[in-house]
Amino acid sequence: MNSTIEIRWHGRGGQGTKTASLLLADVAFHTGKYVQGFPEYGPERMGAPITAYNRISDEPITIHSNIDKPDIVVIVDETLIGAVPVRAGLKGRETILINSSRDVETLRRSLNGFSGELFIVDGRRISEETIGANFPNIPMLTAVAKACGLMTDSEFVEFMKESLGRKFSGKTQIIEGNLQAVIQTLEELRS
Amino acid sequence: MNVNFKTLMEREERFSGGHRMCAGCGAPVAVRAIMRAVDPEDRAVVGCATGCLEVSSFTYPYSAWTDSFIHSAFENAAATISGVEAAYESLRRQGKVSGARKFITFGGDGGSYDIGLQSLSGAMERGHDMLYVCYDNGAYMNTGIQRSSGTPRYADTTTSPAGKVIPGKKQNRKDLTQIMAAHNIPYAAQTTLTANFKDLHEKAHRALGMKGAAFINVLSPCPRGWRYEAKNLMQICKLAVDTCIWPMYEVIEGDWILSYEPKNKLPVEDYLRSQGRFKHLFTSGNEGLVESIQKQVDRDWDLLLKRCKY
Amino acid sequence: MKRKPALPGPTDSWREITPGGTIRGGASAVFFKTGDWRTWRPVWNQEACRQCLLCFPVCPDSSIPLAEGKRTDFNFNHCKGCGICAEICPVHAISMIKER
Amino acid sequence: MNRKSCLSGNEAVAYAMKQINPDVVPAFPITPSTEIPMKFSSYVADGLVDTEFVAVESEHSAMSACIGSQAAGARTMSATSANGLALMWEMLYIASSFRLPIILCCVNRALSGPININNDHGDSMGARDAGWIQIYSENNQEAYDNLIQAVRIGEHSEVQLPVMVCQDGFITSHAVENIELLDDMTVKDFVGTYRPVNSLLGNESIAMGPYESADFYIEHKRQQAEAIINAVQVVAEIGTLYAELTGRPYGLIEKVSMDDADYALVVIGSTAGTSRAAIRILRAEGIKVGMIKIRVYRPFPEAEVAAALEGVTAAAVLDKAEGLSGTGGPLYADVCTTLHRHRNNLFTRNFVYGLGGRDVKVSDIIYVFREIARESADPGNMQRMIPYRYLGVRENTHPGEQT
Repeated sequence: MNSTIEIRWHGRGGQGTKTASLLLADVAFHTGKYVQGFPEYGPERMGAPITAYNRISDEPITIHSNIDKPDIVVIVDETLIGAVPVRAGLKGRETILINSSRDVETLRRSLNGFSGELFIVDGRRISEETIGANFPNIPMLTAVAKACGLMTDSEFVEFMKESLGRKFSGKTQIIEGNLQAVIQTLEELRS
Repeated sequence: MNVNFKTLMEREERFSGGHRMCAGCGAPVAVRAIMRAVDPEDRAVVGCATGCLEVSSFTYPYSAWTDSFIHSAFENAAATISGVEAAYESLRRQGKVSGARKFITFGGDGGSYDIGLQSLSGAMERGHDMLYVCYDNGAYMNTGIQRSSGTPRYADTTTSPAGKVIPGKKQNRKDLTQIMAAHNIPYAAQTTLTANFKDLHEKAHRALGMKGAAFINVLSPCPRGWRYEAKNLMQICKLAVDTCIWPMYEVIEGDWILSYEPKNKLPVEDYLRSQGRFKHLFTSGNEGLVESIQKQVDRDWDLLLKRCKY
Repeated sequence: MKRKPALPGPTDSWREITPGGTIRGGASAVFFKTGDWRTWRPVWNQEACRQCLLCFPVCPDSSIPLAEGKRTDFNFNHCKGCGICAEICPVHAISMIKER
Repeated sequence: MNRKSCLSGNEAVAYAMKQINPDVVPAFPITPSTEIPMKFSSYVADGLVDTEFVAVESEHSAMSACIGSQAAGARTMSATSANGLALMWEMLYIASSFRLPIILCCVNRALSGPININNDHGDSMGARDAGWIQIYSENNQEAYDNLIQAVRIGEHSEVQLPVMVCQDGFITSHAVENIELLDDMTVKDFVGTYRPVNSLLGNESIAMGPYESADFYIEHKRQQAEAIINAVQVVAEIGTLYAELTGRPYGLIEKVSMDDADYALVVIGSTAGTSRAAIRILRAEGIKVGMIKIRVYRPFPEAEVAAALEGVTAAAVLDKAEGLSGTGGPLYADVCTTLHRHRNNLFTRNFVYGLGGRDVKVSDIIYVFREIARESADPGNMQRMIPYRYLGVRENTHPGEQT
């Protein structure tokens, strides 16, 4: 069963966290994996904290329950640290991906000295620069897909071009903007 | 009775913060204004139909209501509170309960125009001493913006989507306020949020002061469902009134009285362009829809003017 | 501010929580914080403010407290940063800034 | 040709509805089933189906409109959950007594009070006596497959009964998973065209919904009972046909690792998937555990359950509904009746679990297996009547863990 990657997303209603987890399932599905993408639901209000989950595996996934020992935690809104137990179930070997413009030390401190791998993506800046709005889900999706090693960078860009084309057919401006967000995120992650 | 604006604002808050309505929702603004019309010395018992307001204002163990509150189901807010009012009548008669109570129950447009219409009609016809307030946000917002009979024509909702063949909701909006007036209840009125809240306050206070059944319909914009920027709440209400899409009037003991006539009546287009749910009306292939809305609004407005003996 | 009563919590056993889900004591929601929903934050310019109180009733979250008939700073426990007050203030004494 | 995809339970069911292309869909929104009429109404708005979509003003009217429509010879479908199903309750009985094969997607959600939007089986279990065939789905693939089969089952001449296809609200309805979809023509041919026994619009006028004195009422109920008994055979037949078409076998129940099982779990819905993982872990430890997943709950597959439980030492019956009989959940009652009638005195324990969306983990299922193994080992317990228990409820306060 260890071939399964379990991911937990933390965001707020209206930020596209649920959409990002469903997009990740789509990406993994297209690489031939078995996938699950599901939100933890309560009456979701714009701004209220929400949690979403993914399981990605080489074998069929039958488990239908929330994930409490994730391999990867994605924090789409850093103001959730302290408000919601984002580190629950982590033992320090896992990976945390956080949408933030702050530096590694400050973030590790705010995460009570989390010792695992910490990837920082300035999703707000990237999305504002590329699609002109603070909608960090495409940069975060890109970072998680990379962390899961689903595809090479170029394969992922190609896949996103095709999937964005399907989703926003005819709206080239949105497609170009989001594609630019993907490319910029990949570049910043490499450095 | 015109208590001035500032003294009114100092009344003890009867609908607290800490509820979970979306940021910028119109409904809690309407609810605060209605509850502010309950005189300080009176105690209220509040009912609510299932919906955004209910699930957000009473999530265990947090209630945003300072007064007693009861929610039971979706289709029966009026029936539930009529039971509370009946108990009060009986227990007061037997001397087991004393002191005045105001019975107020809230419902969204879904809970009032559609699933709750039968129990609302029943409670109004039986003449229970209560005020029913519909916070009309134009669709089933709590379940994710599905069309109700209160949804404006051609509006894009998730069960009347603007599709390639059908441009949003096909039917005209049901006029619940006139249906309630036709119950010949002592008081029925239509209002919304205005800068000084004078219209809404006076209507709520008048309704609460009258014996018997009263109904007020309050347009309560929903930023999420109507797709406008939350900060523009009051501007959206103003546009609704100045385009005569949402006329403000009251029916007191059968007398129709217009509350507001815009100095210069704006075209409906100003209202429609302010919201994403009408965006498709301005795309090619849908020409003529705005015009048909304008015609309908003008016809309804003229009818109302006649009824108000203008 | 009312003293926080002992409200049932998500770790209480089934014997401790109130029967039927009935809650006593009126508006307990004051003790639930919704302030962290903000992505924008209102800033009240006390000097520019003319205390006309037009902002008071438009707040969906009852987050503009009054004291002796005068408005005071926002209650950031509940304010969700919707910006309605800033939009209607006749003297622009309220501005919106990005939450930190 | 079949197509692999990645859909949520609601999307899969809406897609199946599009392929079935029913004549009328009356629907009212209620979380978590709303996405089905939402998705379906976009098919209607884009002219992709011939369906007349009726956005009724309540679920009571949704089922009333379904009855009117099906009685007029139209293939009719709807979707609802929890309180919506409860508001239909009066009309469910009437639909089945009229022998109208209406197809209802029930996305299971807790019944109020208190009001809660998450999953449990209290709604469909509450309607278990309404005379509807009830088929439960473990995941989105089964929800899709069950819905397509339900049309054939309900409309079968020996049955002529409405069918409720259930899936777990949010857990499968809102979770995206891998799925294999049939092409439109295959579904169209499988369900065929609806040939109503009677129709209000037929050449010959008919009358439905009589008042019946004592002279006839009980005879009609006996007739209705015959239909639900026939359904046991018909569901199995349609399952075999569907297996030939898709390679996915469907029966009344599904047995997992039951051949040599000492300890068995009897379970319905998405938790069966979580239980498969628990079974793999315990089997690796050499403990002979297995599972009986009830796919068809009404009619209750008594013979299959009795046969499956032969030779088992102890069984845990998981109820995701609290029947409030004071003696255990509804599934437990049916299992005990079956065991009694087949004179099988094996040790049983009933766990009420997962109410109102309380999460159920692999570790919880492992705990259940170890619990019945431990308790059935003590001969004293074999005779003693052990009350039903709750799984995963806070028995005592944990002040420390105040989050």
